[in-house]
Amino acid sequence: MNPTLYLLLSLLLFGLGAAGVVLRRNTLFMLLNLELMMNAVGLALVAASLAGLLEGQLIVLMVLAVAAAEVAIGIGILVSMVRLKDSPLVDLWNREEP
Amino acid sequence: MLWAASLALFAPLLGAILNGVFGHPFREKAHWPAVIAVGISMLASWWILGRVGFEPVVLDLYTWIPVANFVVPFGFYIDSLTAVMMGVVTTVSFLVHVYSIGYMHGDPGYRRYFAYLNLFVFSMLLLVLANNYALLFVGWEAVGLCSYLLIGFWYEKKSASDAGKKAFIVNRIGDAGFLLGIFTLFATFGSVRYDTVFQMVASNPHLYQGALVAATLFLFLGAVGKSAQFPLYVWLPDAMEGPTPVSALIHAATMVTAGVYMVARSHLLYSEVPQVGQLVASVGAFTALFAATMAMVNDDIKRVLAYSTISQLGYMFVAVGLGAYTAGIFHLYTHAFFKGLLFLAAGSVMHATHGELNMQKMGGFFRKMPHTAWTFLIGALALSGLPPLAGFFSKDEIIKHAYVTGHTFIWAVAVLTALLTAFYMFRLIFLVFFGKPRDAEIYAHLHESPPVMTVPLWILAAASVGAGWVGIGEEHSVFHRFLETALGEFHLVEWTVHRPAGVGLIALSVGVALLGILLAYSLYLLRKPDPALLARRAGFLYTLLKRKYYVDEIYNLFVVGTLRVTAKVLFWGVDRALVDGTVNGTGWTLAATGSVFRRWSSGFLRSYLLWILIGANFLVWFLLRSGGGH
Amino acid sequence: MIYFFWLFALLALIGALGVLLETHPVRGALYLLLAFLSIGFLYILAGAPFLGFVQIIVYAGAVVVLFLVAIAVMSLRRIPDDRDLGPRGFLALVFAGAFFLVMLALLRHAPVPAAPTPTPGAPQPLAEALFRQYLIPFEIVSVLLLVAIVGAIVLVRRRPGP
Amino acid sequence: MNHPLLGFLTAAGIVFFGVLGAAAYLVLAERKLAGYFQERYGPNRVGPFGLLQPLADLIKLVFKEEVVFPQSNRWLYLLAPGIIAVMALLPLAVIPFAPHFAVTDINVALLYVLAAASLGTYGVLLGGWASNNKYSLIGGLRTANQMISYEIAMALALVGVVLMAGSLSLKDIVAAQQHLWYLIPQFLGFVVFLVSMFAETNRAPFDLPEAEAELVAGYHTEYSSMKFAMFFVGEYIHMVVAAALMTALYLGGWYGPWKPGFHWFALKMALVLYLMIWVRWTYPRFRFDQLMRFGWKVLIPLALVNLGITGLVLLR
Repeated sequence: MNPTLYLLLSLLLFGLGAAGVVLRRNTLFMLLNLELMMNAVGLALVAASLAGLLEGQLIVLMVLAVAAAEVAIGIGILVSMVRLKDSPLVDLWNREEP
Repeated sequence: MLWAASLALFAPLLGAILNGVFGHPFREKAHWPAVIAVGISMLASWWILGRVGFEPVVLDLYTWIPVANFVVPFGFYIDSLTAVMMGVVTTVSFLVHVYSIGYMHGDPGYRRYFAYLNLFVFSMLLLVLANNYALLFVGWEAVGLCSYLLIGFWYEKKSASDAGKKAFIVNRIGDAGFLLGIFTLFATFGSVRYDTVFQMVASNPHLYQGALVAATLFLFLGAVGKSAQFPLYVWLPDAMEGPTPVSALIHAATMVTAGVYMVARSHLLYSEVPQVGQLVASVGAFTALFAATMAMVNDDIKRVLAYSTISQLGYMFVAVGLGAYTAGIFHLYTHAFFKGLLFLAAGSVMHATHGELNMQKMGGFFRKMPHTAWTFLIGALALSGLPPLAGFFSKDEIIKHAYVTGHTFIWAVAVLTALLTAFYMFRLIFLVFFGKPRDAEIYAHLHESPPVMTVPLWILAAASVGAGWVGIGEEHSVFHRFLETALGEFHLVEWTVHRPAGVGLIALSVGVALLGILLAYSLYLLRKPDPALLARRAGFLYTLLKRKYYVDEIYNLFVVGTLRVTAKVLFWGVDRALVDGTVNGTGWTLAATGSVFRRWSSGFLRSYLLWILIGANFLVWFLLRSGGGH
Repeated sequence: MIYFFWLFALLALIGALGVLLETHPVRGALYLLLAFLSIGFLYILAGAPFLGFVQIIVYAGAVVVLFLVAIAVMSLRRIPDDRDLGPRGFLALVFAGAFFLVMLALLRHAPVPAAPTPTPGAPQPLAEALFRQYLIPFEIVSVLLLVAIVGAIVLVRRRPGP
Repeated sequence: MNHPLLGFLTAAGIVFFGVLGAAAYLVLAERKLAGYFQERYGPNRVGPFGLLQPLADLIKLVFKEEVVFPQSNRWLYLLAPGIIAVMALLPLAVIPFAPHFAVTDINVALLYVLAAASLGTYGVLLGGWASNNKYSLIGGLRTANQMISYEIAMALALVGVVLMAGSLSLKDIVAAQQHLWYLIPQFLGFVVFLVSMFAETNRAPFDLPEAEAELVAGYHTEYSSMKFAMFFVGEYIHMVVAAALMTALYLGGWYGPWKPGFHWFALKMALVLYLMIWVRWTYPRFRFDQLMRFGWKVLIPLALVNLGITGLVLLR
């Protein structure tokens, strides 16, 4: 139950999440991965609390709240994107080469 | 004393404001506030004339510019010189004001005219009363401004507005020199106040030799500009575009004499550097002769008078140049009266002929305009320097002084100019007043000017006769002893040669004058050697004089030309290439670097994310490298 | 007890990979749900039951539901090749891996000591800290949430007119 | 090693089967009561007074024909009813039925309950989506919306109770109600909790999602036989658990005037169940927008007010 195990897992999750965000073209999956990354951070903080830093859990609460807010806005953006361009693909929003 | 001076100074200012700003109610009656203001000023000046004592009265009203050590007070410096100048300025102004009521009657700009005139009197008094060079300069500029406004009074006329501009610009050139003079004075003496400067110069004269030369030269440059000496005289003949009373007041009696007054006021500086005095005198002499020659062939009455003013100013500069400051001022004093008279008389002639100035079209005016004719004759006689009249005493004294101090060449030029002066004055008289009227139509309409114009003429005529008597007896005359307090008690310039001045000298100058008159008589009245014939034979010489030595053309070619060329060079070379170059250059380089980076931010959203990830990597890597967690 | 950790860790990884690779939106969301639940349980295992259940309630119970609702409302379909395996994708993988390795190195360099006494599970000490030392961040987060809500509403409000 | 586990399993077994039996008979009770409300008899043909009716229903449902149709995701289609049933059962683990009898007790019991409630939404959502039918999808979405909104109200009401009891564990809460049931001080909270319970269990005024008239049968339109049974039973189990929760939180659990014990607990649960059935057959159904507006603009503010009052008045 030592924290390094937790840290390892959270690193792995974070790496996967980060790769996912950049790899996927569909905004929805980017948001999903993003959430995953936020959780990975939470996990790392819990590992820290395991190592004695009680505030770790507190900060996880904060991260959680922020992530929730972020999802709300993310979904909002997703909705407007789909509403405007009928497809959640991010590349539609690239600035065309002048 | 303070009350009188400030009253004299600020009354015209008040008049100017009343007429200028609140003048609407006075429309036709604009002359009342103006004339009253100048009248008060004149009375105050006479009062001061009577009360001025031995010691100069220095009064500081308030400090105008208190900047660090450059402290410029607004104050008066009243001594006999100031008193004389104020007396001359206010008296002539008063008479011109009265004259103008008639002359300018019915002119749409009536109110504006009197406002400017009052403003001019205020500025001239300020110039004369100032107790430091900076305030003097303010008056100097204000006077220049008023002359510009009055020359270009009928601004609809293009020639008038051009003349105004020309006068202002040429004056500015002189003023620039004047300013440099003030700077050098301030640099060396640390103050611009007369009393401190004179005090320091008096205490150890040889200490500031170099600076003094520079300062006096620059100040003289200012004087040349203002008093229309050679090379900066070109604006005065054109200044005749303005109304005649203006020419009479400004371009005969007051403004042009400012230069002479300034030199006289700084006589202490000039007497320390005799070689500069030599230069002043020679410039004065040359201008006198030069202007006289041009006056001989000119057909416009006012232009002839203008050249004659330049020539008389030349005389004054000869006097002050050679250290005879009192003689200079004396000639200034007398000249103001008879030249003012001549101009006003010419104005009256113009008034009668409805603006016709060409002498060739006139003739035989004597019978129709007796007053104007007689006063004109008296003025001409005074100017030519015949014994009983004022001109003789002042001009003769200058000639004698030149001879006494051994400047024979200047003396010779002065005598020759006296001859020419007499000649062109009587040429004018014979052409205008005697002989047969050449233009019937003008002659028919001739009528004598109204008394409001002729009365001042007669007063001035009396003055030009009587003014001279004050100065009989040179050194110990009333006038000289009076001015001694201001100009004399510092040591007079010691010239090496001191030749006795016999009676012969006086006889010579009178003879020369009579010769001039005789020549004019024979040439223009009896037409023995017909002037036209003479002109043709003179050929080149005549056309040269006629075209005023092509001086304007030369200026145009050199001064204006060079300015235009340099402007072009500056425009193309500096502005286009350098300035625009750098600006566009930076713009271009920015755009170039911008485009490089633009490719990097391709607008491809997900590449941004990638870069964030890469950034994170480096961040952590850096953290690791820098000793990791502690 | 320990093998519970490996179980949930494995489940979490499966969930993460699922989200990474899955193209069907709903299935992706469910993988995420799996990951969230397993992380929740991991929290409980790590002696923070309060946190674990809050995680379950908030993430599993609300966030994923929101995703599912969004997917359903917008009827998002599966986009077959939405994975970008071009140069950028490859670079992403490389750098994700690099990040992982670098962090590992950092970890080895500064190991995290195991705590002598495992923190008690009860929420009391947590609440104590939250409302005393960390009151201000708590308030700020609440404001943040308010702003986010308003923002979301404004963002998706159907503007009248074109 | 086996001792604690064994005890845990036996308790769990008792509770599970007890609740299943209760749910079954609750169905019968509802139909009987519905009849009496409408002045008619309920089912009384099967067995004495219709007591065997649940058994009959069970047999019927089990042997019903399995309708197969193209659904979007076979797995999810099967999983959905299971989720609902399981999530409904989970809270039973922490409810203290009798003084010393509870399956288990964790100090964050209430959170555990909330977690179970929030996960319940998935059953409905996935069920609606997986049955690949527009109506069921809309039904599913609406239910999800409804459950999430009322979950907030419920949680806030619970906070009031937690504030009073000072602990999240149900055992402590019940213990704290020895002298004073929380019904009295937390009456406002109780009302909010009661209403949100109706919403959570999709019953009575809040049963819009499977409203016959509009959405045919809501999310479980496409389900038949056993799967439908799961949904149906799930709902009733959820009702029983809700009642149990209410008694534990607000009615002082197993405390009673004379001998505190399970019988008090059972009596109170029965009362609450009767109330729920009674409400179902008297009040008309909410329209969806009224439902949402009521949830957000009335219930949640009320819960907050209750929270305020508890904080200010009661805790001084």
